[in-house]
Amino acid sequence: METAWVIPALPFAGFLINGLWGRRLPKKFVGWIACGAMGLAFLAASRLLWILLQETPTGRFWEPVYYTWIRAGDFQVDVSFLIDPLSMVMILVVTGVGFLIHVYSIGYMHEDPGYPRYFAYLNLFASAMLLLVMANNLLVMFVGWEGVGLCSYLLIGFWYEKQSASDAGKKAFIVNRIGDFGFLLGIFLTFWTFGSLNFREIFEAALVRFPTGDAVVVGITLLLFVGAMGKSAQIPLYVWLPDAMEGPTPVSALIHAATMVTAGVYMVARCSVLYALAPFSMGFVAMIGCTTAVFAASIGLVQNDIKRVLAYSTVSQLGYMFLGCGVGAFVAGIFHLMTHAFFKALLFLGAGSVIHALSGEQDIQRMGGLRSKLPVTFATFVMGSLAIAGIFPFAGFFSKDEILFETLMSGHWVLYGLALGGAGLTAFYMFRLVFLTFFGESRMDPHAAHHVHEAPRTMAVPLMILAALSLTGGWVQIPGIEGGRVFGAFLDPVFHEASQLLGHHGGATHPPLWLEGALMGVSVAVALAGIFLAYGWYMKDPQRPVRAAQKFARAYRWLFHKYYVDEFYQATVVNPLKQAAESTHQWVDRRFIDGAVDGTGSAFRSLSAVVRRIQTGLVHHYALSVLAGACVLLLFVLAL
Amino acid sequence: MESLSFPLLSFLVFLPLVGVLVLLFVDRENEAVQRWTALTVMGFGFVLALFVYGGFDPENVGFQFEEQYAWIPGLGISYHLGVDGISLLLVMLTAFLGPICVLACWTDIRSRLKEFLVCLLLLQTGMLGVFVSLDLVLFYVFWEVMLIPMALLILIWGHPARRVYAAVKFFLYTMAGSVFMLVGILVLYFYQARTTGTLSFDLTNIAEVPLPFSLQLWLFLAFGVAFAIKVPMFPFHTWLPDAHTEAPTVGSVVLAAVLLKMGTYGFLRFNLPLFPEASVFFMPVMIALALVGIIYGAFMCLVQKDLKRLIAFSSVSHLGFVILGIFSFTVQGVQGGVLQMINHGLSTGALFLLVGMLYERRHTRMIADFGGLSTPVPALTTFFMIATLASIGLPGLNGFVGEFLILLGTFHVKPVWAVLGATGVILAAWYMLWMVQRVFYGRVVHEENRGLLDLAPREIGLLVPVVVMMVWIGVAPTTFLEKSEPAVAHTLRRVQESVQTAQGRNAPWAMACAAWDHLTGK
Amino acid sequence: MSTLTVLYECQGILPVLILSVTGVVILLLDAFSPLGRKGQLGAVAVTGTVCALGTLAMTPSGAEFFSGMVVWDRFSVFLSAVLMAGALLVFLVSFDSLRRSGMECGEYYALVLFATAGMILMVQAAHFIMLFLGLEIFSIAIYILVGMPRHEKRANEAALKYVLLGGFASGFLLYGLTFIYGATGSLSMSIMAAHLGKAEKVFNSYLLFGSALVVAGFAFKLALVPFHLWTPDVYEGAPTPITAYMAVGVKAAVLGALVRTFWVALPTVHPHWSAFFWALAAVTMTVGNLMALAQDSVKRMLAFSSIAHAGYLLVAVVADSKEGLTALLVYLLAYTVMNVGAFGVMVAVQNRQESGERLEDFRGLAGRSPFLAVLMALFLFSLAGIPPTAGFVGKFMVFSAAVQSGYTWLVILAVINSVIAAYYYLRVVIVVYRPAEGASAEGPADGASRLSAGERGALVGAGALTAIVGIWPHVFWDLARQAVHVLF
Amino acid sequence: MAVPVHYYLIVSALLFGIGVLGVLTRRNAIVIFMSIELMLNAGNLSFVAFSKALEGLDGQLFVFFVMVVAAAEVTVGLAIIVTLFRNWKTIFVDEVRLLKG
Repeated sequence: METAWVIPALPFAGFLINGLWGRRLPKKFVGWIACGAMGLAFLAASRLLWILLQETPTGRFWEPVYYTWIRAGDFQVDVSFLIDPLSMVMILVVTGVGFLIHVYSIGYMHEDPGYPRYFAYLNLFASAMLLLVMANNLLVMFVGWEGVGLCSYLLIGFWYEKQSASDAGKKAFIVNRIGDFGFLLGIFLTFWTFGSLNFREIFEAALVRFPTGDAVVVGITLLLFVGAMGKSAQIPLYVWLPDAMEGPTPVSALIHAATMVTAGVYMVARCSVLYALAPFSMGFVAMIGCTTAVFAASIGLVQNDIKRVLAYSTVSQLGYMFLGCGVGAFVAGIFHLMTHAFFKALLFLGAGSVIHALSGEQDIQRMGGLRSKLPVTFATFVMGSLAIAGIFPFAGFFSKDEILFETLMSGHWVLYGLALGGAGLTAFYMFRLVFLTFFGESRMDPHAAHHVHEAPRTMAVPLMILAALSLTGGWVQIPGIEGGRVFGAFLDPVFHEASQLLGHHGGATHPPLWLEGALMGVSVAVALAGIFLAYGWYMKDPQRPVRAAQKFARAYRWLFHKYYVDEFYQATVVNPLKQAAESTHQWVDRRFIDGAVDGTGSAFRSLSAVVRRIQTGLVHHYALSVLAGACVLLLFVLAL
Repeated sequence: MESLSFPLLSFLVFLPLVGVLVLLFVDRENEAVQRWTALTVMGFGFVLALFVYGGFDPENVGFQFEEQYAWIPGLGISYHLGVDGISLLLVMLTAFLGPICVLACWTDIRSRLKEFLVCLLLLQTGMLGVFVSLDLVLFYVFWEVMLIPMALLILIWGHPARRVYAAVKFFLYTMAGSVFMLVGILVLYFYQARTTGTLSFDLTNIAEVPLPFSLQLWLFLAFGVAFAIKVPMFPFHTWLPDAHTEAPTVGSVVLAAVLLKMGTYGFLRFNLPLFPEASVFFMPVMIALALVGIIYGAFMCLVQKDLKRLIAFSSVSHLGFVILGIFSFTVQGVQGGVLQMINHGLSTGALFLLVGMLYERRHTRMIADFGGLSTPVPALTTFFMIATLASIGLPGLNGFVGEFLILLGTFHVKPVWAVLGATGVILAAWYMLWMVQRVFYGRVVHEENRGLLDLAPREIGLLVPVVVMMVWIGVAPTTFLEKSEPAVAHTLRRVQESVQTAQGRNAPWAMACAAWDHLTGK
Repeated sequence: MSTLTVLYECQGILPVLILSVTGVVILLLDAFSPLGRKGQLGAVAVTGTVCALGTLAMTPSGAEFFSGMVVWDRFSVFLSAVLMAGALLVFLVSFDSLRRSGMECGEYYALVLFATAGMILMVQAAHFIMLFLGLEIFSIAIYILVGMPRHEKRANEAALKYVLLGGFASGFLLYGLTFIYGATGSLSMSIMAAHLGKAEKVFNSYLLFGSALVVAGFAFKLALVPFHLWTPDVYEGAPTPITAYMAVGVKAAVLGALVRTFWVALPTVHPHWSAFFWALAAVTMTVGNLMALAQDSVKRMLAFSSIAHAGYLLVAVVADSKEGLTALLVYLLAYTVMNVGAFGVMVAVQNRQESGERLEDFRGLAGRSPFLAVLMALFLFSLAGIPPTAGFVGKFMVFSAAVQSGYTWLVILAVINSVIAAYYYLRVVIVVYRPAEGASAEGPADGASRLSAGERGALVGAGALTAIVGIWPHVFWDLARQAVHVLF
Repeated sequence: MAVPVHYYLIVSALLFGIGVLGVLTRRNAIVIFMSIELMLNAGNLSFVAFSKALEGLDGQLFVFFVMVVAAAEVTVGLAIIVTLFRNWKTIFVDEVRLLKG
């Protein structure tokens, strides 16, 4: 247990080796180091899981402390980790999915000149994410938080020749920074209220000192949630995620689908006690989650870039996770996080192999009929789509359904309705993607078409593994049957205090079985309806979407341009700031201050020019001045 | 405080002068000998500084390595040196950057190398002297001595375009400020002489004399003007961009890394302990100016076309943070301020070194002339990236620790100040990354950039120690924080006590008490 | 009076005697030595001055000689030392410039010696007759020296202006003395002081009227503002070494006399005057600095800067305390050294190029001779009052004395003035260190070798003194303190 | 019956005034010199007056020195005027204004 530091250290070592000597090592070796680091980290994580499972459920947490990081006055922060079921789940997801994506990247990035630099950044990301997840106090988490922000900046802007890539990287970092600004303020407020940043100490002090709904706790939770909104791309601060697709696809899979974006959900789950103490924040989180889900899903309907569709679907699914946490079902939120990591990574990698096959083509309108050419990719992609749509045996069904169920049970009727609609939209746009990409006649330009090839083995195997996980991932949490909630049981001790505060004691009292069954039926029906609708629109009558686009032209344009949110931000925030900077520079710095400074200089100069004229050179005048001086003296004397 | 038989501090301060004397006898032609003498002198100075660092005992709050000899006994002026928690780190920074600066100008300076090195060594003496002198007049002498070499550096080796204007502006601006400080010193000296009868410019004696509130206000302003110009704080900052842009690489490194710290050091060494009530009285004003400095500096960076001017304005923003920390009157805030002084020295010093290297290759400072440099010069890009990340305060590097502590301390006093200060963090990310993007990323547009050669081993050897220090402070800041903690806590306790005792004394005091109650009430 | 008492009496005016005798000897030698070999006359003058300086080493008895005419106390020793040091530096500086401008004649050295003797007499004067005599001796000597280069139109004009206005001012001074004599009944300072001490306010209107006119006379000689108009023209017209000598020597002598008259002779009067001196100092500093800003000839700029320094000296007089007068003496010493140094560098530059007065002539000096450039920078920064130099120590002491006596606002004005002064001194340094456009920055580095022995001696001596007074001022401070002790 | 002192003083004041006016108004250098002599002699007169009033000899002693000084000054002054005339061809003071500004 003491050697927990190995887990983040391994990828960091990988980063150092590849970073410093990457260019001098043979390509194959670089790949092995990176994947080896992740693999070993995964093994270490599973060994840790095995030790954790030996412990009694309530005793399953360790807090190894390594050294004091900052000490100033009574403020003290130590570098220490917290290993408990919640962080265990996250570590396994990060290292597991991370390892698969590393293996996949070997194939995908093979020809890229920046190969070692890519793997160095990927390993650095993994270690930063692990640091975030395993942190025992808010500040170490913040270090990981900004570390992953940096890696996403480096990786989005990996192909730095592309202007759009470096712009997207900069945008991602700055929007994240805005979120971190809120997170930082949250940290300050936490410290000055509880005197410490350690999770356990904060929660114990909070339970004792604050009644539910206390203003300070609401403040802290909202500020922390601002950080989560920035990192997990929720409503106001989601704009950076779609642009983040400029980075290589495995990066989008790892960072912008499976791990980094879920950091916000993990943080909310980790601070479940605080959120439970602040019902207003819980409501706020749920509301933001739900609106983001529906909002992003609606944009996803009309996007034509394969990765953009998946990006908006990620934003939407994250909305669902926050909805889960917001209604108090932290277990459901984390469960959906895990399953989403599996099938979204699968979908992105599938998209990656499609792009790889079509040598860079990303627009689905110029694809079609790839079913026969890329059988493995097609099969795994469909399984992923079924999972995300929430069709019965797949993981998505169990996790999304539990969130919907918990939302209904906690009395949020409206949110349940919206979420259900969102699920339908999800099914629709996913299968629109599937049909346009894999079915129908191929719209590919002939040049790209003839050398389409199936993904090589290093890319296909991870796809298959992920497909298997998407299928079986949900079976750890089967509602209704006895002992079905394996995953729930594992996580319950972490959210014990939170669920007690929220009144319902962790799903122990089962609502009548028929209600649960009925709700499951409803959600599957909605999903199937979405699929058939998509089938109807894109398979049977390909012209129908074009007609619909003309009929609802305005609505289509708004959706296609992402409700003009980017332009709105540009107009209301970015440009005015630049303009203000330019004018202050001209006016305040140049004219006002510099003017004043140079002004005094030239004032003295002109004054001296005036005074200089007294020096006429005539003796008379000099004698006169001597006399004048003497007279002044005499007057002075008389005045005495 | 044991006074060593071996006058370590005097050696440390006057070693560069020995270097100057040696240089005078080296004939003008063989520049190699001149460079090596300067390097060895600076290197040896750093070793001496390490001795001081090693022998320094943080627990003992008073001044250490003290040396006191009569200089002008008639007027009570003594040659009194000493170092304590606050000045130790700054002395180390100056000594650390000495050899690096000499190395940096190895190939850069062509004409009149001997005078250049003499100016650099004189500057080093002046700076070290300022940080270790405990006698007001001695402090003033070192403060002014450092003015001439810096002005000459800008004047003779600066960029031909506006170097005269920049040198004159720098010289007069700083002198105008420090001249008011001289009047302040004299008034303080004679008030102390009248009340206690003893004639002494010694800091320790003067600190014991409680000053009336009105006198404290005037003296705070007199000293404050000199330090505010040096920091530079908002309205007095216009000399900085000109001085930085026109100075030669090494000049701007020294100017940014050490000279600016004299202002903040002055506030911490003189204004807080000597005029506590006035400091608390002026707290809102100083905090407001600091915040304006932070945001205004960041705004200016957004529109700069010249790389060096951009970094210069970023210094205005960073030092606004330091002032924010110092005037938060919380241990965290002041500790953060002290550490941020060192961090800014390292990160901005590194940035200026790198810009100097770029200038050596391309002979231009305009951002538009660069573009896509990441392909021809990857090593330079990585170092530049690290320095940028350190300066925008990425956790894990040094910038974050300082800024975090400052904002933490300020939040305790008044959250809205911390919120405004924290916006500086966002703006910093914006203008720095935008600059990095325009310079390093994108396609190579100008033909000249394609053939640039990457960093030479000398240059890498120059930058590695700075990066190592950045990571060390980022990962393990306590090694440095605990050195200055007792001294900072002691100063703040003194301020608190004298504010407490003063509360009953005179009427116009109500405002300051309100500020203080608010402070301690939370 | 037996020869013994005469010998005893002469002990009081030994330096004056030595200087005058040297002067006469030089005149005689000049008459007999052929044209070519005038060089040693300078050497004789230098040796004479050095011997006179030597005599100062004997501790002064503080007694009055020649029945109260002359007093030989520490105060006069200090000031004589300053005067002779100034004269010595001027001699060393003027060796080459005389040869270059063809004024190679004995009278020059003799007149400077006589002028110095006159100044020492004035400083020693314990009797107003002696004061007036000393004043006239050195004034007339300097009238001639200013007009020495007969064929130069500017020198003639300068000499004319100086003679006319000098005489005019002496008239005022004399007229003032008559009234003081009338009011106090005697011309000997000690008797006057005794008389004023016990007599109640008799004839005080005469006394004040007389002292006003005396102040006017002194103000003219010190070139304080309303009376300063002659200074720039005369300084510019005169040959540079003489300008240096005038700027330095006259101030020291007249200030010595002023201090004696107002602290020894009329103790009750001078408190009334501090308000007026306050105004005079303020106006002198400000106008002096402002005028200097607009000059493009370095010589004229230094003339105005010497007016400004007169203002700073007056601040010390305003301080009206023991510390004030000590500061005055130290400042005089510092001012003498750095001013003659600055003019010395100008002379050295003039010897190298055909003209050395305009700012342009100094362009790129650092390239041609870095040694001169460094010295010029040292002297100018010292004049500006930047620390570790004598100028700073002088200013610091003057300002601290003024603040001690409560004239904080005057100090603030003085401090702002020194910032303005820093600008035009810096302007010269900038020109010196800016490479001349076109000319290669790396000119022939001649170092000190091409400077003649005299020049090198003077400049290095002045530079060393500037640095020494700057770094170890305590020695000079003690001397000045004891000197002033005598007056109180 | 001795003439009261202030009569002499008035005469010397008048003399002094005339001397000053002469210096201010006249353009010829030599005439200015004469006016300066006038001022000095006014001083002498008042010295003698005071010396008689106070029965002290100091004043009269001073007069001799003043005369000597005046003489010396005149000789030097005239020498300078001669050299000036040789170069400038004029001794009118208002034409001699090469040095100014």
